[in-house]
Amino acid sequence: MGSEAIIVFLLAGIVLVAGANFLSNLISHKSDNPQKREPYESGMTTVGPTWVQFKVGYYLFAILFLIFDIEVAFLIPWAVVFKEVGAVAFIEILVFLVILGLGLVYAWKKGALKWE
Amino acid sequence: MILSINIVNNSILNMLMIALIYLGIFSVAGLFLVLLERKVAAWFQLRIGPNRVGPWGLLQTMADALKLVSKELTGTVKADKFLYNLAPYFVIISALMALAVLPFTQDFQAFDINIGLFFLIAISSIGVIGILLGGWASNNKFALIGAMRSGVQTISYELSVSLSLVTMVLLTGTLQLSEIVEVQKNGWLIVQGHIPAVIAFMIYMIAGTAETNRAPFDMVEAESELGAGFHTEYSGMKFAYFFLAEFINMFIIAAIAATVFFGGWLSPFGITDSIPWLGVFWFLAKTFVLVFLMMWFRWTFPRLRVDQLLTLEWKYLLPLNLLNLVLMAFMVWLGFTIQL
Amino acid sequence: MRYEILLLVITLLLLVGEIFIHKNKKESLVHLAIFLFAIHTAVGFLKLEESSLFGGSFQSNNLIHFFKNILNVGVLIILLQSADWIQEKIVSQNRGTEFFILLFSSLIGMYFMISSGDFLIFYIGLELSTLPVAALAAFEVSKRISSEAGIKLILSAALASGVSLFGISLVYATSGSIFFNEIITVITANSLTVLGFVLFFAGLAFKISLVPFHFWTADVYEGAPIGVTSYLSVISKGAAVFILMILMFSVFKPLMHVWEHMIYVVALATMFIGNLFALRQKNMKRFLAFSSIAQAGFILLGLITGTQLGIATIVYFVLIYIFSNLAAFGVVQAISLKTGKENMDDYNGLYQTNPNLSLVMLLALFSLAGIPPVAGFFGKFFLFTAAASKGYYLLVFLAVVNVTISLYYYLLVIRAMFIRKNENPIPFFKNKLYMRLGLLITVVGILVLGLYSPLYDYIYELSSVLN
Amino acid sequence: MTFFVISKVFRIKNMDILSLFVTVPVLTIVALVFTKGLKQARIVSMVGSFIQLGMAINLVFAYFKERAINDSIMVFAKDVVWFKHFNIHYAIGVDGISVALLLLSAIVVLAGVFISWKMENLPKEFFISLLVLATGVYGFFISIDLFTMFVFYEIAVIPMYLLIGIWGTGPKEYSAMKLTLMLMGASAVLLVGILGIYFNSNATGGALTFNILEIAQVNIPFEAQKLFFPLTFIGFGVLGALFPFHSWSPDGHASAPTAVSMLHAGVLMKLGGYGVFRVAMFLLPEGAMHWDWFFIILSATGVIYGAFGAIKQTDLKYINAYSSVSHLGMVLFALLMLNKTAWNGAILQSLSHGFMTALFFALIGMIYGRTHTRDITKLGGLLKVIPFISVVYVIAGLASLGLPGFSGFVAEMNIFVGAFQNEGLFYRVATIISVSAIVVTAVYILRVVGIMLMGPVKNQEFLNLPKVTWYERTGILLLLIPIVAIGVAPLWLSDMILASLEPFIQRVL
Amino acid sequence: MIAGISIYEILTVTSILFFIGVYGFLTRKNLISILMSVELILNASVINFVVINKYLYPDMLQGVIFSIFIIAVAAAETALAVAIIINLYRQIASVEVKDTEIMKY
Repeated sequence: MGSEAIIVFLLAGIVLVAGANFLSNLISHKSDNPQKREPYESGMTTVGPTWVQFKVGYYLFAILFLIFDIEVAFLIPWAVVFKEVGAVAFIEILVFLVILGLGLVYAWKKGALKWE
Repeated sequence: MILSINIVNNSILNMLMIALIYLGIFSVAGLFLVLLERKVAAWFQLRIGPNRVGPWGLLQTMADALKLVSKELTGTVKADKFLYNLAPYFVIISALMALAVLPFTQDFQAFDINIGLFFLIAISSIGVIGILLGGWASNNKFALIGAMRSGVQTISYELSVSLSLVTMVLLTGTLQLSEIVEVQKNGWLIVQGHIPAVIAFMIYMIAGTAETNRAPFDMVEAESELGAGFHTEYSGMKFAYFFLAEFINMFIIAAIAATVFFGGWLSPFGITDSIPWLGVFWFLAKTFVLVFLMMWFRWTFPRLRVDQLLTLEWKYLLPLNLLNLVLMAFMVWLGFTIQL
Repeated sequence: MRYEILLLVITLLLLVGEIFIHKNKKESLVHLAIFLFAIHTAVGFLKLEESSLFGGSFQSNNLIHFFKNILNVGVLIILLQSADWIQEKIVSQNRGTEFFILLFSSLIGMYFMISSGDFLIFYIGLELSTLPVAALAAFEVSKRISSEAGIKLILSAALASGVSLFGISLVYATSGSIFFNEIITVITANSLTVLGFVLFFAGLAFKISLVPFHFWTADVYEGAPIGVTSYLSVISKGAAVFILMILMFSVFKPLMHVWEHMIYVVALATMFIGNLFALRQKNMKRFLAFSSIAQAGFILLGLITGTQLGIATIVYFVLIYIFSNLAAFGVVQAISLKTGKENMDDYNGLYQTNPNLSLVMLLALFSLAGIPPVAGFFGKFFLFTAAASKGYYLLVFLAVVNVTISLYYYLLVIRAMFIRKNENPIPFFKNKLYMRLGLLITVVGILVLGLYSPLYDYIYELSSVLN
Repeated sequence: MTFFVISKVFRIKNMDILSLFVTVPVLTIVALVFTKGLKQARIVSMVGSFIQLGMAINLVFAYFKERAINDSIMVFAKDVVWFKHFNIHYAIGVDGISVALLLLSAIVVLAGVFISWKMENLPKEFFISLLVLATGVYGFFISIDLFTMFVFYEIAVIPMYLLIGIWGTGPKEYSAMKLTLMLMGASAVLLVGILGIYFNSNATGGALTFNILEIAQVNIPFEAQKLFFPLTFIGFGVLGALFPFHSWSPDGHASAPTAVSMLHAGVLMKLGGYGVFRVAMFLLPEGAMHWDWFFIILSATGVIYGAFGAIKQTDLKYINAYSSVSHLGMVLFALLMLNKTAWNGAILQSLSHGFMTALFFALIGMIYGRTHTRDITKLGGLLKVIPFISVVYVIAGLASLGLPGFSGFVAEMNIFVGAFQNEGLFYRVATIISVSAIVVTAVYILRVVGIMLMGPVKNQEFLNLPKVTWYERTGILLLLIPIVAIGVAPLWLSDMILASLEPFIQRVL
Repeated sequence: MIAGISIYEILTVTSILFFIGVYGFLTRKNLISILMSVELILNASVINFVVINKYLYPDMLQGVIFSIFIIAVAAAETALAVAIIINLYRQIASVEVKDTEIMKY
C-alpha cells in the first residue's frame, strides 16, 4: 500500500470514461447517416488535407517553453532548500536567473516572441 | 503512507472507497460548477439564468448531463479513431489525479505526497496532451487550429503558474501540501509574503485562467472563429468529458490558489480550530470565491488575440515573475516576511 | 575555475552586445569577440594554482590547465580562420555573434568536461560541449546539407550520450558513487562494471569518431560550415580524447586488462577504415573527415599504454594535430570562401596561382602524414614509441603501415596542387588579415612544435599528475 | 680552406664541422627562397653546393688529421640532448665510411646542380627540393643517433615525390607515388625495427638509448635480434633496392629528371647500404648471423635479376636503373658476406657506383635533351655527332663493367675476393652466381655502346645536335675524375675505410 | 522503494527500454521516431539512476540529482533537435531518413 494509490486513481479515471461511454452506448438513440460522419466545416465539404505543415511559431514557443520549464525544474529544489542555505543560494540563483533572463531578452530581441 | 484517509481496514477496499468518493466529488463538483457558471453569467448580464429544472434551476445540469448521455457517440470517418477516443481519458485522468492530492481538510486528502505541489504542476500539464490529441485526431481544421492554440497557450502560461508557485515555495520550504498549509498557521502566505506574494497571486490567477483555456483566454474554442475549437468533432458524452474537465480544472486552479496563498482549510485567525472538519467549509469557501473571480474575468474582459496572449505571457508575466522570484528570495533571505 | 568564469563573462558580454547593439554595427562584435578571446587565451597562460571545487566535482591541475590552453589556441585559430566567412556571409544575416556565443558555450562545456571530478559534471560538460556544435553545424540555415549535418550530429550525439549514461548508471550501480576518486577505491572488474565501462566508452567513442561509431563523421564534416568542421575535428575530438584518457588511466585503471584488448581492436579498425575510406574521397571536407578518423586511431596507440608516457604523447599529439589539421582546414576554408570549390579536382594547379596557400597545405598534410621535420612526425613517432614501450610491436607495425596508406592520399592532394595542370585553376586571391594570421599561427606551430623539444619535456612533467 | 672561412664568418667552433653539413644546405635553401628566376636560383645553389664540396674535401683532410690523434670510433662527435625523456640526442660523428660517402654526396650534388643548369620550369622550387634532399642525405651520414638518422632518412626521401612528380617525364605521377610509398613503407618497417632496438637497448641495465655507439656496447637479447634484424634490414634494404622491393627504382629513375636520377641513384640509394651496415648489422650482429642465408639469397637474386633486367630493356634510363639494382644488390651481398675484404669492397662499390651511375644518368640526360628519345633502338652513331658525351659514356661503361683502372674494378675485386673467403657450399654457390653477373653486365653495357654509339646515324635530325656546354662539361668532369682517381689510386680511400671497419669487425665477427 | 518489486525486475525493464531505444534508433525511418528512441535510452538511464539510488544507496542522493540533470539536458537536446528537424522540414518537406542522404560515401 503506497504509491499504488496513484494507479487506483488512474483506473478510476479510466473506469469513469469507459463506463459513461458504455452507458451512453446503451441508452442512446442511434441513426445512420453518411453526412453525419463528415468533418464539420461550417456546412461545407472539407477541401484538401487537414494534417498539413503548421505555422512554425508554435514550435518556436514549444522550444522556448521547454527551456524555461526545465529552468523551473531546477528552481523547485532550490526553492525548497533556500531557507536553509541562505546567502549562497541567493547569489547562485541570481547568476542562474541573470543568464536565463539574458536568454529571454535575447529571444525577445531576435523576434522569437513575435507572433506573425 | 501516502493515503491519509482511512475508511475501512481492508486496504484494497479502502482504496476503492476513496476512489469512489473522489469520483463522486468529481462529478458533483463538475455539475455544480457548470450551473454556477451559468448563474453567474446570468447575474452579470442581469438575467436569472436556469430556473426551470428543480428549485432555482439546481437540477438543470443534471438534465443536461442526462441529455448528453442519451446522445449517440459519433465520430468522423476521417478521424484517427484510436487517438480520437483516447483524448478524453487524458483530460479526465489528469483532472482526477490533480483533485486527489488537494487537501480538503487536515484529514481529507487522498494522498499526501512530499512533492505535492510539484505533482500538481506536473499532472495539470498532462491535460493539454488530451486537448492536442483530440484536436489533431479529429482531422478537422477548426479542431486542429484550436488544439495548436491550446498547446501554445497552455505551455506558455504553465511557466507562470509554476514560477509563481515556486515563489511561494520559497516561503514554505516544502512541497508537501499539508505542510504548506501547516506553515500558514503563522499567517496566510499572501500575508507572510506581502508584496511579492500579492504579485505572485495575481500572476497565478491570470496564468491559471489562461491555462484552463477560459475566457478571456479562450482562443482555443473561440466560437466566433473556430466553431467549437478542439472539440468541434466531439459530441455527446465525449464532449461532456472535455466540458467537465474544464470546470474541474478551474476548480483545481482555484483550490491550489486557496491552498498556497490563502491557507487552505485554515480558518481566518484560527476561529474554528477546535472543529477540524469545518476545514472543508473554509477550503471550499475560499476556493469558490476564487472560482467566482475566474468567472468574473470571463464575463468582464473581451477575448484576447493570440499574439496579445503570447505577448502578455512572454513579455510581461514571465520577466515580472522572474523578478518577483528574486524579490521574494531577497525578502526571505533577509527575513522581511510577516509572521503573525 | 578562472578559464570558465572568464569565458562565461566574455560570452555573456557578447550576448549583451548582440542584444543591444544596432543591427548595422554588428560587425564590430566580430572583432570584439576575437579580441576578447585572444585576451582570454593569453590570460590562460598565466600561472594558476591547482584546485578542487564543489566537493571534488571540479578539479583542475596543471595538465588540465595546459590542455585548456591548447584548446584555447585551437579555438583562436578557428576564430581567425572563420572571421572572413562570418563577416562576409553571416553578419549580413544578423547572426554573426551567435556563432561566437555558441562556440564559446561549447568551449565552456569542454572546460567543465575535462575538469570534471564526477560523472555528473562530466556529463553536463559533454552535453554542453556537443549541443551548441550541433546548432553550429546547422548554422547555414538555407543550406540543406547543413541542416542534415546538424540533425545527424545531434542525433548521434544524443545516442552517444544516452549510451554513455546507461554505462555510467551501471558503474554507479556497482560502485555506489559518481565521484571519480571514490569510484577508484571500490571499482573491480566484475561483469556489470565492465559492461558499464564498455557502454561508457562507446559513448565517448562517438565523440572521437572511432570505428564502429564513426558513421556520422563524414556527413557532418561535409555538411557543416568549415569553421565548425574544424572545431569538431580538432577541439571537440581533442577534449574527448583527453577526458577519456584521464578516466581510463585513473578511474578505470583496474579494468585495464579488459580495455587493453578493446583499444587494440578499435585502434586497428579505426585506422584501417579511416584510411581506406579516405582513399576514395573527392570532397576535401569528407577527405579530411576520414583522415581525422584515422588520426583518432593513432591516438589510441597512446591510450593503450596506461602510463605517464601515454598521457604525455597523447597531449603532445593532440597539440600538434590541432595545428596541422587547422592548417589544412584553414586552406580549405579560404578557398571555399573565395570560390566555393571544395573538391580535390578543383585544387589542380593551385600552386601556380596560389603558391602560399599550397605551401601551407603541403606543410599541413606532411604534418598529418607524419613526415619530418614538421611537427606531425614527432607526435606520431612518440605515440608509436609509447605503444612499443608496452611491447605492441605488431600494432605499431600495422599503424605505420597505415601511415603509409595515409601518405598515399595526402600525396594525392599534393599531386593535385603541385603536379596536375588545370584549364581554369582557382584564380589568385589575397586573404584578409585574420585568415592570414590564422594560417600563419598554424604554420609556425607545425614548424616549431616538433623541433622545440622543451615543450614535450614540459608536457611530460605535467603528465605526472595522474601517477 | 672553405671551412676556415665559414667558421670565421659564423664563429663556429672546430667541433661543429659536421653540423655545417646540415646548416649550409639549410642556409642555401633559405637564400633560395628569396631568389627570383632561374639565374639567381642556380647561382645560389651552385655557390651553396660549392661550399659543401669544399667542406667535404676539407673534412677528408681534417679527418686524417684527427684520426691520427683520436682513435675513438667516431670523430668530430657532438652530442646535444634533444628529447630528454626518450633520451633522444642530436648526436653526430663520422668515421672513414661516412667521410667517403659525404664526399660522394657533395660531388654528386654539385654535379647535379650543373646538370640542371637550364631548368626552366619552376627553377627555384626545383633547387630547393634538391637541396632538401641533400640536407637529408648529409644529415643521415653524420648521424649516430637512430632517431636523428631516421628523421634525415625521411627528409631525404620525401622531396623525391615532388622532384619526380613535377619535373619528371613519362608516367611521372605513377612513378613518384610508387617510389614514395615503397620507400615510406620501408621506413615504416624500419621504424618498428628502430623502436625494437631502442626498447632492447638497456639489456645491461642502462637507460634506453637511440645512440648507435651506446647500443653497440650492449648485447641485445638474441630473441629481439632475431625479430628486429629482418625489419631493420628490409627497412634500409628497400632503399638499397633489395630484390623483391626494388621495383620502385626503375620506374622512379626513368621518370625522374636528370639531376634527380643522379642524386637518387648516386647518393640516396647509398643510404640503404649504409643503414644496413651501420644499424642492422652493427647493432644486431647475432640477428645478422641468423638471417644471413635468407638475405644472401635475396641479394644474389637481385644482382642477377638486375643484370638480366638491364639486358632486356631498350630505354636508357631503365637499363641504368636495372644496372643499379644489380650493383647495389652486390653491395648488400658483400655486406652479408661478413668479412673485412668484402665489406671494404662493398663500401668501395657504393662509392664507385655512386659516381658511375650519376655520370650515366647525367649523360643520358644530355642525350635525351638533345635527341628527345631514350630508346636505344632509335639512336645510333652518336659517337660521330656528340663525341664528348659518347666517349665519356664509353668510359663510364667500362668502369661499370669493372675494367681495371677504374673504380668498379677495385670494388668488385674486393667483393669477390672477400666472398670467396667464406667457406661452405651455400656461400660458394651464391658467390658464383653473383660473379656471373659481371659477364651479363658486360653484355648490356657493350650492347648499348654498340647500338647507340657506333654504327650509322639513324636519324638525320641528329646530325645537328648542339654542342656540349661548359656547365655540362663541368658536371661530367666532376664525376669522371673520382672514378678514375679511385681506380688509379684506391689505397688512400681503402685505408680510410679499412681503419673504420675495425669496430664492426670487433662486434660482428 | 516499491514493495514486492526487486531491483532486478526494474533493471530488466530499463535494460529492455534501453535496447528498444537502440533498436529503434537503428531501424526507424523517421527522424522524429529516432529522436524518440534516443529519449527512450535517456529515460532508461534516468530510471536506472533513480532506482539504483533508491534501492542500493539510499543514504546519498547522487543518482536522483543526476537524473534531474539528465532530464534537463535531454530537454535541451530535444529542443535543439526538433528545431533543426523543423529547419530541415522547411527545406525538403520531409522528415524521413531516406531523404536526408544526399551525402554518400
